[in-house]
Amino acid sequence: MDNILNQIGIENYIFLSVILFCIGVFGVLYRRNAIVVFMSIEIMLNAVNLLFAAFSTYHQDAQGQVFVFFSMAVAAAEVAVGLAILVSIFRNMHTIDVGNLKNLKG
Amino acid sequence: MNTLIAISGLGVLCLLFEIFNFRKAIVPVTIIGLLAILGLTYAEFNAPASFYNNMIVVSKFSAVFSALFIVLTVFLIALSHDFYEDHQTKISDFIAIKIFMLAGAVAMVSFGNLAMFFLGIEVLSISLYILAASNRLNVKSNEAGMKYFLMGSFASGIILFGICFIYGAMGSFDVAEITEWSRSAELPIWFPIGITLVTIGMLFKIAAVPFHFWAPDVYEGSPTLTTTTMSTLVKVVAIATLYKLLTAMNADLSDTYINIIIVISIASMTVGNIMALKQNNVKRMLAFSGISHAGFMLMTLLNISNSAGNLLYYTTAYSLSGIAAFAVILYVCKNKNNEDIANFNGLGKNNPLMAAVLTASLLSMAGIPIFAGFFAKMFLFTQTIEAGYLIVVIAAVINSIISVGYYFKLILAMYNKEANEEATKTPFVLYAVAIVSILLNIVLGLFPSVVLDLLG
Amino acid sequence: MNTNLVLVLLLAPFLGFLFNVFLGKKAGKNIVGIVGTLSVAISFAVTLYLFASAGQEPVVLNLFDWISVQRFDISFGFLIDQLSILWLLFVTGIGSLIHLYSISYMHDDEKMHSFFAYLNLFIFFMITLVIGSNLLMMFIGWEGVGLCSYLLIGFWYKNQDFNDAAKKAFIMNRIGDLGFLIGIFIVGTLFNTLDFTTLKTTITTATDINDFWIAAAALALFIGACGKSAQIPLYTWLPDAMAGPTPVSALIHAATMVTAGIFMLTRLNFLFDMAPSVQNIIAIVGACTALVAATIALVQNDIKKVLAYSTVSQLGLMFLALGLGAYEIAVFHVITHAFFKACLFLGSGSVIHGLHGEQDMRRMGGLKKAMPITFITMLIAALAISGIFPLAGFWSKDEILMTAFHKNPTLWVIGSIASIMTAFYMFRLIYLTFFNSFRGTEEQKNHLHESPSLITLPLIILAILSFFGGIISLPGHSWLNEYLSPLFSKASHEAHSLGSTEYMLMAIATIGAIIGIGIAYKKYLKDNTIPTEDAEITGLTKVLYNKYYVDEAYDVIFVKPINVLSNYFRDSVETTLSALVFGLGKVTTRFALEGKKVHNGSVGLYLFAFVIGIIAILTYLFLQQFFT
Amino acid sequence: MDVTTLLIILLVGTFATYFSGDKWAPKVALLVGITAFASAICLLNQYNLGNEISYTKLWIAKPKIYLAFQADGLALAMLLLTTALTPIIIFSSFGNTYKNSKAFYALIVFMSFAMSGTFLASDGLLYYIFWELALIPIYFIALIWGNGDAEERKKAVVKFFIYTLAGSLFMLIAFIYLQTKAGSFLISDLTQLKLSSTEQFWIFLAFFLAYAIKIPLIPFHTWQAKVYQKAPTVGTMLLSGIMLKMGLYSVIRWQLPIAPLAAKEYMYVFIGLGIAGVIYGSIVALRQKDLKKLLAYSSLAHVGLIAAGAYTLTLDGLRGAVLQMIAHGFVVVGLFFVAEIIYRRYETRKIAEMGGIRAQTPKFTSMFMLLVLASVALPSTFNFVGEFTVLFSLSQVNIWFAIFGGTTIILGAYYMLKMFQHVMLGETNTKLFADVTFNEGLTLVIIIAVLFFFGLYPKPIMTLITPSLENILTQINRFN
Repeated sequence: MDNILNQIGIENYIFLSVILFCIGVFGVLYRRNAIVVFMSIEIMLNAVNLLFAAFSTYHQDAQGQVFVFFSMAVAAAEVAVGLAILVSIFRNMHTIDVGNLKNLKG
Repeated sequence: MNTLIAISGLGVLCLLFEIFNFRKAIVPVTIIGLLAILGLTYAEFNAPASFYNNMIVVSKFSAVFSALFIVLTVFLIALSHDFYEDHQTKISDFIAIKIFMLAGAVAMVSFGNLAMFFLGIEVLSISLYILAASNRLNVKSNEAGMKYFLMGSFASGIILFGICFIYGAMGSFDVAEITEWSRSAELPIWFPIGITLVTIGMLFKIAAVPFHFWAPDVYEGSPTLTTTTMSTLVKVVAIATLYKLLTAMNADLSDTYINIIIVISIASMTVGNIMALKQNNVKRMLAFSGISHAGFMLMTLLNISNSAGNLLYYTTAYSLSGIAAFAVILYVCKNKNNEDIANFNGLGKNNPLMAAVLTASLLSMAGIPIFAGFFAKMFLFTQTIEAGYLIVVIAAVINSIISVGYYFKLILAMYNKEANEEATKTPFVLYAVAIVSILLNIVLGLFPSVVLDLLG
Repeated sequence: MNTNLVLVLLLAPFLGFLFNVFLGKKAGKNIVGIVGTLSVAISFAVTLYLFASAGQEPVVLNLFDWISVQRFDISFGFLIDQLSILWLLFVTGIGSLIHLYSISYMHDDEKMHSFFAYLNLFIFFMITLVIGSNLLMMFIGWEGVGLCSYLLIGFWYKNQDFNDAAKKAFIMNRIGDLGFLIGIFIVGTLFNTLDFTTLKTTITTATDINDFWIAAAALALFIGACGKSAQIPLYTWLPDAMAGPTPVSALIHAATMVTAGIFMLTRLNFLFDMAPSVQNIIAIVGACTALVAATIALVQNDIKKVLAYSTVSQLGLMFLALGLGAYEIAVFHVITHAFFKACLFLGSGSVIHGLHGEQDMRRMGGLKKAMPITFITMLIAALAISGIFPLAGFWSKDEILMTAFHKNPTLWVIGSIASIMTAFYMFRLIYLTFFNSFRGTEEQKNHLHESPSLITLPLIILAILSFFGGIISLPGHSWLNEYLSPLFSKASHEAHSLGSTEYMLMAIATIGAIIGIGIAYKKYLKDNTIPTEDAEITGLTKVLYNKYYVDEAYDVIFVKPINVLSNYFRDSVETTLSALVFGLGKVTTRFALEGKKVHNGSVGLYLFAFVIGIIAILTYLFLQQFFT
Repeated sequence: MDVTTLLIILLVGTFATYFSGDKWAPKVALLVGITAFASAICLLNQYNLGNEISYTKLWIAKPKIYLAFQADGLALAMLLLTTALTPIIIFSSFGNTYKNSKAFYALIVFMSFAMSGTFLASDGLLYYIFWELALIPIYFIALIWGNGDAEERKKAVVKFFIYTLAGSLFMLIAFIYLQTKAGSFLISDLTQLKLSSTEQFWIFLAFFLAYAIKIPLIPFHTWQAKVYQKAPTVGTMLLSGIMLKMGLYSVIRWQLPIAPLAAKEYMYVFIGLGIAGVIYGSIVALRQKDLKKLLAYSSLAHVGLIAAGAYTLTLDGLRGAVLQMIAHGFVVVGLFFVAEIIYRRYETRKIAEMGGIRAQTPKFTSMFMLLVLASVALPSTFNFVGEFTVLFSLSQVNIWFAIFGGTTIILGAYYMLKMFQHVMLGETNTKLFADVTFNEGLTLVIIIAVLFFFGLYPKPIMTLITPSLENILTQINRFN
């Protein structure tokens, strides 16, 4: 069956998502604003989701796409918790700068 | 399977209790429930099976470890009674979360499908994020939660990526199929990458060097009970899962893998022990000691085909002594704002029994006979030498020598320093948990075969 | 003869010891004295009986197996033969006399009971030494007497100098004892036995004997003898040992213990005959000791020191005889020396007693009127030791010199010089002590008196003995030689037929002695010169007076270095070693401190490390993929 | 009677002591000690009747670990030493009062339990477990009831613990390695092994590390003096009297038979080390200011000689070593007790602050003197028997060893007499010194009696140990 995948080729999908993932990683590494970090993590996850979709088409198999739903749900839950924590941090420290989290060290 | 369902049900029940205002009854009921579930696991132990087209696969391995998790949870729940006594309103939530976490843990060791594995790990982690940050008004707790969350979700990303690659290589999430194919065909390069990424994710969870940085901070910042959970239950879950994962994915690890594991294991021991030497905060110290123990546990992977029993024994010994130690720490650091070693001064006089328990558990961690910790190490060394990795054993031995240094710092504080205030009365539960767990530990030491033979 | 008899002989003094230790204080001084003396007297009686009844054949009594080593068992046994009986005779005999003497001499000391206890113990160990049936039994006695001498030298323990002297004696003896032990080891290894009788047969019959090891054994044993019998280089303890009460000096440090070395060599004569090289060494050492000690004795002013050095030099003569293989002559001199030297010491003791503890001859003089008996007896003894015809000393010393002349003229010369000096310093002593006017304090002068009979009686007996003692071995027909002949492997060299040379030698010796006495007479009686005070002593005299500075030398060569080393070890090495161990700990903690800086709490860094980890692992994977 | 009975008695005794409360603990402990001694005598009796005294039962299936105890002559000798000294040591402490004494005495009894186990165990791992167990009580005894500044004491004790533990962990590795070869830890299997000489070398070294630290041999002795000084005298007695014999015993029982090739090849090195220890220890002892430290170094010297004897691999050497172990065990306990007696009266261990005691205490003086004489190995004391045999065996190997080792009789006399002179003699001390009490006297008399009896009649012990030592020798020589 000739779908868009054959024309582009799976490798490109992989490269794309790897690149996206790396962007996400770098975001996490270099941004200090918590919100932005969250977003970067989301980018990482979504990169993976994209790849899942691609693979599932490649394999002609629905599991991958199902898995994407799982991961999206999980990610949502995660972020919910994360934001909650962030709120309490903001209440206590009046900042959302990850760089300021240095009470625990040594 | 029933175990998993029952546990989740129990979790829901806890939440309902709050609504119907049975707050008082919640702890005992949960414990009873868990004990009942323990019975279920015993039933499953004898009847391996798989459910929902291999989403869940119950094996001896999974059953035994689930049992261990449940036991640990029982202790944790018992401890939580007076830990949360000053904010009773939330107790049901906390307990429910713990139960759900347990569910996640069970899912992790009895997964038959990577989806289940991923869900389990996430359930566990998310509950932990909450628990870590549960002390809302305490900055440290917040920070701990935040750090754990950031790094944890990062790790989840990595794991997910790994799973994705595996899927890409195999076109399936079913572990059984993957195992089959991984043996047979010429594999695409993605497969090992996938495995590696997943492994790394798990290494993060068991806090192995260099993915360990979160551990000390989070351990220190979180409420003590959460720290207890992390250092006992979670570590055990993670290493068990990793073990199961690797056995499932490619039973005989390639030398490349072995080398990586050797390096990481030695590194974890060394870093953990050396860093622990100069810690003043007991929780932080135990965090590092936990890292070094993670290194020890990793040694089981070197002889993966027949070290399940040893892994079980080691984890049991380690977590039991951990529970005992933390029970004492909970008692000592109750209504103190920090957990510095100074708090333990003169415990030997104020409360000899608790001091004795803590001493025993520390000796067990240090691997002094007759405590289970010693035999755990001994068996570990034996099978590692049999597998022919003498170097690792020597490194391990040198590490155990270093470790004595900081374990005894605590003992010295208890016996060699003068107390700085009067003894406070100990709640019965703490006594019970501490003593029971340490007794179990000693019994394990005297009759190792009991546990060892479960997974021959 | 039966076992019990020997046990009585052995245990009588021991029981005396026990009595004095446990009941002495309560029993009171007289009882203590009587019991102490009796217990020795009993042994003496038994000895006399043995002497009378004993046959030619040596008797061996094995009580039980003591120590076993792989090669042989060492039995706890006794050997009674001519030699041991002979030694027993004068040990117990003179022992009893000196006990008797001590009753009065020590009467004013509040620790009289322990004094007698120690003396008895000494006799006990001395007997063990003499009748031990093997080297190790002998060693028990050997160390035992050393112990007693330690206890008795340090008897007045409140004075740390005395204690030092005691310690010095014990340790110097120990040096010898190590030699003895080594000797025992070699002998045991060579012949698989330490038993005297067996040894004798083995050695005399053995065909293939490793000369080197025999010599080594002999030398080692001789070192042991040097320690006990105060020969060069281990003699310095004996003069210091004079710190002990005078009876002790008489009994232990003149008559009996110090002759143990000669006893041992005589016992093992068959061994030493196998090692002529060692015999030469012995002879030379003996001669040198005789001379050196004599020279030192020339200028000493402490009456006991003079006697001490004369003892050393006499012992030297005995070793000279041993070295020349003339064992029976050595034994002969041992006996005569025991008589007159004991007499001299007891006499000096009587003098000191009379002067209430004064030992410096410069504070004496003119005592011959005050204490006539003491004077007479000491005079006889002095004549005897100087070798004046026909006293005991003449015969024994003369025999030695004759043998020396026949074997090796140079040694003869040395010996003769030594004996001339002997004559000189002995009479120097006599003149300074008894002649001219009294030089002590008025207070002492008024209390001058002859000592009580308990003191004088032994003196008289000993004086008689030292007068007639010579008859037991006259040239021509020597009873002693016949009596001892069964002991010796080589046919004992017969007493010199009295030829012209012999007479000439005797003449020379006598003349020499007379010359010595003459000089003393001229210097100290006619010119009445009094030795100068320590401060003004100068030149050669000073060197001699300070004993050639040997003690100082030893101090610098041995004692100081060891102590310096000890300090060094204690302060430097020990600390360094423990620092090394601690160092390991220090290093690790250093790492820990560095590590704490790394865990600086910044999430960014943590994640960075995380990522680095991932990358590292992945790259490693890839490399493996490609290169394999 | 079974070999385990004795261990059970001691173990139960530990708890009995603890729960009998502070007031009764000492007496109970003493009772337990005496009972243990009695049962040891029973064992001895059975052994002499020719019964095999052993107990074997599978404990852990994989890896095979047995609960295996075996009492041959050698083990019995050491067992008797332990069980005889324990009551003596407990009794000697009656003059003092310890806070929380129930724990104190319980620990003592427990330690004697662990040490007896070490001597009896015939399964490598069991032996190792007891070996480690013995470490815990002494650690706490020294830490909690020790004397001197707490910080320094802590430093010394922790160093001691970690140091010894470090050594023994390498021994553990060696054992595990052997087990992977032999399939069990039983000594009977381990001594069957035909290991290559390189394997033997490494195993020998691993063992050596453990033992050299425990015994201690130079240069691994740095923990000793300080711990002896800081520990309460009872602890010091346990350490010097029994515990360091564990190391020497293990050399004879485990190290030599398991790795004889290495032992043969490097014999001279290890003998040399031992003898170096003799000389070094004696010389350091000369200038010690602290009585207990001086005794510590003296025992360093003595054990050096014992070790040298053991490494000669001759019957005489082994026999002498064992005899000397027992003799030294008694004499050193006696001497430390003397130090304690002085401390009770003068509250000092500084030799400089003593002196002039003799005039006031005839009994004490003579007992002390006798102990000093025993420790300088005067003939007719037990120590002489041991020392003579050891030195003789050394002379068999090489006469120079005997000569250098023999310097102990000179240097030993030097420092001991010097010590005695400065502690006891001299002008009468202004401070009053009461003569020994009945208890103290009894303790010392017992010790002295033992020393002199066996000094004159060592045959019983010799006949007891010789057969088992001959066995060990055959195992050692199985390679040629």
